[in-house]
Amino acid sequence: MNVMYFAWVRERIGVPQESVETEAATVNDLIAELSSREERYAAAFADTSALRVALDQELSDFGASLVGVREVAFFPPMTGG
Amino acid sequence: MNVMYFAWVRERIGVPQESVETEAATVNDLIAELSSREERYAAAFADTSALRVALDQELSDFGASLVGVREVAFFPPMTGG
Amino acid sequence: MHIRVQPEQFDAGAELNAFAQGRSDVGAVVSFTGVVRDTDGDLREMLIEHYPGMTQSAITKIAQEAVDRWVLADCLVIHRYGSLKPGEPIMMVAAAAAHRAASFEAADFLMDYLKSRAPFWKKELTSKGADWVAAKGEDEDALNRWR
Amino acid sequence: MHIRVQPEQFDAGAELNAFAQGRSDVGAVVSFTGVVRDTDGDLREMLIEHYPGMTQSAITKIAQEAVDRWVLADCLVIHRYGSLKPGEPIMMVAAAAAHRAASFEAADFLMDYLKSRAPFWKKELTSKGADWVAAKGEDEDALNRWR
Repeated sequence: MNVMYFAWVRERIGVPQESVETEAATVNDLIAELSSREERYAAAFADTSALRVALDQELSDFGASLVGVREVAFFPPMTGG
Repeated sequence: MNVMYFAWVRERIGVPQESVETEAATVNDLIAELSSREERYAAAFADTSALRVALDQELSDFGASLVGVREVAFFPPMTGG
Repeated sequence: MHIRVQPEQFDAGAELNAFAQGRSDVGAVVSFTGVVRDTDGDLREMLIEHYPGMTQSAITKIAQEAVDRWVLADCLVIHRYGSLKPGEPIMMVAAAAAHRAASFEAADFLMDYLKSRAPFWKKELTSKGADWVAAKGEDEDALNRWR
Repeated sequence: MHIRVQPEQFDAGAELNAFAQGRSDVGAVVSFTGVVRDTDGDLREMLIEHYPGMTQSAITKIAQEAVDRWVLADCLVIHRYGSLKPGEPIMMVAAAAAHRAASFEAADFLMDYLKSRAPFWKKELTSKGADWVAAKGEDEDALNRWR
């Protein structure tokens, strides 16, 4: 699964994207798994209310299933316009 | 007193402006006086709900006093923009 | 505040670019351009009459109210009169502010008031003859949004 | 529908002029231009990051909703990414319709959704360092106007 990070999430985790081997069933499970691996993930994911997630390039939510998903992206609320 | 007419009011009365000698106290009085003079005025002023009036280049109303007024303009509702 | 009443064509894009340039407090610019529409394909000409003595002062009053109410950095109003062809710009407004809400609301306000309170009258010439454009009740109603 | 996501500067006036030309059903064009603001006089650069795989499709979805909902003749969205200087345009939208209410509402809607639903993130570089621009609660609230 391709996992991408943008803006300060990217800076905190230190890479723009990475390939992750996981059996996580939901976005929340993936966050828990990554956070348990290394402190930089735990720091980035500490407050999910300050985060947004997209699954295969569509905005989604943290309870969503990862079945069939190829790309997960984490980022702060958007500030375009 | 200078009296001006715009759009279809001008067309119905037949002149864009004219000098009018009058003792009319209000706009309504002026309308009554002009309407009694000639049919073209009566036709133009028949339905004042379809008209607007400006006194010295400020929108006003038909009950307004003409004391000190130098220019009266009659026209249909504006359609700019 | 920039206000122009003129018979000549104008270039809306060039006006937009020239407007509110070089001001560091401007983050948002909204423009509106009104265009001579010819939905039925039968419009030959639009004639716009105005009340020269009143036009500039009426527009200035409306624009000043917008600037005061939304703390605009600047605003622009251009309105033509005379003979216009289908597809030509009739008028434009622009409002520049720090943030988008103010620029949108101010431009919308300017349009509502110019439509019903600036002394212009439109006449359309088609193959069927010449007709004065009638004011719409909804245009007068639109003013209630700002009271 | 015209949608462009690009690092290059663009000319808002030229884009406005090119947009919705030659359509006899267009009577009203509203444009919004977002500009890099430098109120404190201390901004060196604005960096805009985006999510390339998602940006075009997210904007297309928003623009299509505007076109359907307000029966627009056309709409335009341009958004930059990369390094921008104070005073430069960040993005613009334009909406063309028969009447002014539709063009105003559609442009306002486009801005509200682009602000909170298109994957862009702004970072400001000043003499004090680099800071990601925080989303405002009011930007999320603004979306409720359209539900």
